[in-house]
Amino acid sequence: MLTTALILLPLIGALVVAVLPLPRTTTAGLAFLVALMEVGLWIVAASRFDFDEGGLQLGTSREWVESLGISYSVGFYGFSLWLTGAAAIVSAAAIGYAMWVGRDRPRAYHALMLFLTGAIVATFAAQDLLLFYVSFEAMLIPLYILVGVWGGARRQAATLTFVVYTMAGSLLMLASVVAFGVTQGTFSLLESGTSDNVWIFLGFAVAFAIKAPLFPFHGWLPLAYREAPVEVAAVLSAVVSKTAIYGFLRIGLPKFPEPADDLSGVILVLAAAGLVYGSLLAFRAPDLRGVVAFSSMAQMGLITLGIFAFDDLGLDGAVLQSVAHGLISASMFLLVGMVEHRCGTGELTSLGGMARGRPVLATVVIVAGMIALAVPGSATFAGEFLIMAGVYDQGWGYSVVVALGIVLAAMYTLRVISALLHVKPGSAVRDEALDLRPGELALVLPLLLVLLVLSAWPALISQSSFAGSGAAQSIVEAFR
Amino acid sequence: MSNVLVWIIWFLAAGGCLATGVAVVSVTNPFYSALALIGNLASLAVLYLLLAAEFLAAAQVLVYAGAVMVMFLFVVAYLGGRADAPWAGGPPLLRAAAVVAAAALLVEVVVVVGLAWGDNLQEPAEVSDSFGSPAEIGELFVTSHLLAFEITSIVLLVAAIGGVVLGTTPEKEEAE
Amino acid sequence: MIDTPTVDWLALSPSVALLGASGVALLAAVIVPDWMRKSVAAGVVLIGFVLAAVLAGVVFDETPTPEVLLDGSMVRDRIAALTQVILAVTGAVVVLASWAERRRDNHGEYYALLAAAGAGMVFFVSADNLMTLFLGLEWFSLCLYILVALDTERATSLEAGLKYLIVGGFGSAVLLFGSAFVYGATGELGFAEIAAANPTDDVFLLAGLAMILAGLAFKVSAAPFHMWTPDVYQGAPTSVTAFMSAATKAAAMVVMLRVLVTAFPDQSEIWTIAVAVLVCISLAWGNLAALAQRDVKRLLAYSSISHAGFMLMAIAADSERGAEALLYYLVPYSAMSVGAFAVVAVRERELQRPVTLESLAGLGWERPFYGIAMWTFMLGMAGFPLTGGLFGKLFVFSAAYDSGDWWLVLIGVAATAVSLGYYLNVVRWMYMRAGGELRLAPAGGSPPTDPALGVAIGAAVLVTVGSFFAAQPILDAAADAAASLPF
Amino acid sequence: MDGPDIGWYLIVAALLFGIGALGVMMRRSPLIVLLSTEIMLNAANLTLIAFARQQGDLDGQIFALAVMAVAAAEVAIGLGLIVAMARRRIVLDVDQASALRG
Repeated sequence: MLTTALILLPLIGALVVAVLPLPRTTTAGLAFLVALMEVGLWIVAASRFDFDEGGLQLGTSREWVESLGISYSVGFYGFSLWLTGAAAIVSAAAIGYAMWVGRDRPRAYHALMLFLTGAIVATFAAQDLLLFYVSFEAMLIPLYILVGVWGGARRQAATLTFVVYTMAGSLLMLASVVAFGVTQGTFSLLESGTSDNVWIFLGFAVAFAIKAPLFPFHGWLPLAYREAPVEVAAVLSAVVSKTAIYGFLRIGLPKFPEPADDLSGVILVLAAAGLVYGSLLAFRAPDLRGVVAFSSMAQMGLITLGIFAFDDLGLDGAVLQSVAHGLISASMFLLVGMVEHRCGTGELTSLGGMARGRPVLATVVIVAGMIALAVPGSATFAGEFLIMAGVYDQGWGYSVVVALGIVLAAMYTLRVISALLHVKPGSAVRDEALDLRPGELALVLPLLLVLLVLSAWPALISQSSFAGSGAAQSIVEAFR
Repeated sequence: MSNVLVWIIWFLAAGGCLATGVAVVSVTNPFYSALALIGNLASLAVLYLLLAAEFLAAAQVLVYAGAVMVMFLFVVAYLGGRADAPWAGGPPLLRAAAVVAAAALLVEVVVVVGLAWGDNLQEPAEVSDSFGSPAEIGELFVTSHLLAFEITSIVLLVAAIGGVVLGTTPEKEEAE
Repeated sequence: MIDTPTVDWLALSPSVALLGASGVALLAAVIVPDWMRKSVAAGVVLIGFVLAAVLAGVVFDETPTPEVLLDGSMVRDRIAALTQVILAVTGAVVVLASWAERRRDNHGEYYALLAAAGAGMVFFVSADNLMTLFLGLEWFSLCLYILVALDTERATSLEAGLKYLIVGGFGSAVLLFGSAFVYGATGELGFAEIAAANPTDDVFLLAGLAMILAGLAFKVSAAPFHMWTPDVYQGAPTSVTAFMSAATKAAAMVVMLRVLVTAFPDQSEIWTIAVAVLVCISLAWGNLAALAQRDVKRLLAYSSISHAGFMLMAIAADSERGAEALLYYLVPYSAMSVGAFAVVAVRERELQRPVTLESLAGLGWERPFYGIAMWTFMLGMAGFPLTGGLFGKLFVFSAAYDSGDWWLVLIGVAATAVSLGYYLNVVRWMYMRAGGELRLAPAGGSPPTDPALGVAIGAAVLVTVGSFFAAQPILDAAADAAASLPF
Repeated sequence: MDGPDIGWYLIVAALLFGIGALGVMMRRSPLIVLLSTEIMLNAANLTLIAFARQQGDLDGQIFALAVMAVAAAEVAIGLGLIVAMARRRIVLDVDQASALRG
């Protein structure tokens, strides 16, 4: 029931926000309240969750379309609960940010944001292949409008490329869902067995690779991340991309052990290439959003390396890194938004010198930057280290690439920090551009605080994601 | 009736039927086209007679040549029987496609008939004298084909409504 | 002495109810004073459709096994009854949607013909021999020819009527010629008798099968027999287009399924391939041509061609599962298609001109309810979740995959991808272009309120979304219905 | 049976059907197109009656009779449309009849 409540709360909230003719600020406030309630509900769920026990918990299952073996079946594993938590927190921060900047047409906007949240949570909770597909697709409906209506100048091109890419993947996945479900006689992830059909696996893998996005399926990313409203970009890179990770962990590996193993070489190479390529692009990006966007792509490559390491360390690291990257990328995007709000641009050449007279902004940016570049002791460092160690067995070269990725991350993060805070004041930075307001701080600070807690205690996630399983083989088996 | 006589009648009827058919679709003036169709229908009626369908032959002459064609001629007269380009304009590709489609249809049908000839077209069933008589047809129409009969009347009723609705269309005012 | 046959009035009752309504509406056109003519006619026909739906439901309930009636003229079974329910409900919604249609005259005739067309379709799906099949087809087709041309003050309406009549006449002549061949090959007209006669590899039978298939393909507007569809859909009064796109297609699809399965089971290897070819052409042509359309009615016409492709995919599966999928598909499809045309009608009445994509600009913000409704229909047609469109596609794909046609699934997926191009384009115009940019303020101030149309669209949205959440009951009914065909 | 086999009748019917089909597809005047559809229907009728004779079964004749009535109905509506278009001063040309292009 708790899982269903987690899914339904934002959806009902969306309906209420859309229907009630409230004034602007009240509408936004109501949406923010619902988002906060979602976080609270998640905390309740986490407190009821027995992390030592492992396996599926808080599950509910009801028949939906019996004749085809489709059911409404939801529940959480350790790792999916953590991903859900990140989603709830990031959504709350994003909705809070939207409230703070006062988006136009607030009823539509906030209803869509809440709907998006509900769809994301449903994706993480889905234990039925069709339900997974439904929620995976449902995310696209609000995103299409959110980017297309509230986005930047080239929003239409952005939505078009975004939708073309993701739908191409989703439809391949639909073919795979049909093929898998019909051959298995059920769509339930709990009841179905494994398949050794490489083509069906490929359908899923491509869909996830596009959603993540992994190299070379990232064509939609630069435009979408640049043109989306900044808090939507935050949700996109922080949590929507993680649904692909969930897909790999819940469907890709457990249902297709053989094809996944056969193709792991290709995927690892692509992931490594994506890590390096994304980092380089981030280093060369001319604007703040570009840096965050491409670093996000690099991080997704890194996480994929962890998944396809096929061992404890890699998988634990992948989940930890997913959560940590979700939080850090959301805070970075929100900070970018706050800077853009002040200066009207995110071009690095016209920014600079913002540290002077703006101590809070400088501190927050530096803290976030430190976590992003994975200084030893941070949660991201723990995640990256686990992945690096985990992937070693697949070939030492991958570990080297991960290390290279860390170095590159340091380079592009430091470049941004110096371009933004130091150097001489940029042309777009006027004196009226004030320091962070308390309202803004209240949005970013919780994200950073959670990250600091995770930095101090990364085992909170890494030890509890796949409880009760020793090696990769047993993780794969645990889902059967 | 002697065999030869039947053949001669058949040849006349079939030839007339095809010739008038060609005339219907090829002459420029709709008036002559409609007249050709009357000839077509009449020769078809002869063929029906040869096939022991007396009632249908009668109906053909009455319904078609009598009612339908009169309707046609009225309309043609009303419209003034303007001449019309014999064959369609339009893109040559489309025209070629139409000819090819019609030719394919024809060839298919002729081949089918040819193929079937040897199998089962040689010996028609023996029929009694009352085969095709008004009485037998009438009886079937109120027993096993009652529904067909009813639907036919509904269809005619619908056509009547349609005629009224469309026929009462107001003339376009010159000012428009 | 002639034995009068016994008539099963219950089986005929949905048709009779609609015919009765049609007759009363026609009388109303003559007797009732001018000012209340429209309300009387519309009210009576609405009641007729609702009554027909209820009666069809009763027939469904009371007919666990098929019964052949009137010497094989028609059959009383669940697949017919279920389709009749869909048709009658569609008709009722169309009556609501056409309430505020601006028409100078002919209100009584309009509703009478609508009911008569409904009666024809309702009968058509229970036809059990080639003669009643042909007659049923002509019955509703003739009504539709007139309905299409009924806006006599618009040149396009008359032209569309004539075009439909000519192409429809051609199609039914082909169907008739095919029927004659099948009759020649077997000596039978009844579907079951044709199957029982089973002259193996008879060329007449195969030629007849091909021509019957082609004739029905005209009616379901499957490519390459679709050439009339865009023009007729565009030219017809919008509410008539809504009725045709939903009801004609549903009736003709079900009949095609019935004919192929009951009369030609031994030729299934041949006709499954033929139908699969129709699927491919319809999906390719419908979707690609839709991409190029600016006029929304034409766009929806091409979209309906591509949907015909999806439905035919269920027929090509030649299995009980396929039949279930087809019957399920019809439910959300009818709702979405009627709903989408109803929204077009709203805009048309506001602007007093044909609706192009440009004239949809800003609709989503100006009229939130209609905007969200259209959004739902477009997403549903594209097969997005939270609409029955997704399950429709899923079931069809499952049936095709189950029958080993995995390549059809891939073609269907590719077609869906292409279709997003135009469905999302509609959404884009509604939400992402401000109306002010194009200076298309509604003609004559604020638009008239139209509660009947609102109810119609609301019902369509409800069915579209409801068939997603409550898929199982519909699928159960579809399974019961499919069981009445001899697979 | 005296005279020609049923096959000969079928050949005539097939040729007639083809002629009618060609007329529908190639002609522009709606009147002539309408006449051509009549030819197609009559060809089908001839086939039905020929087969009825072949089978010694009256169903085919009944069918043909019903078709006659339907054809008459179709003609009535078609002519009604043509007259209505003429009254509205619409050019009578099925190919050019078109605001409906694009």
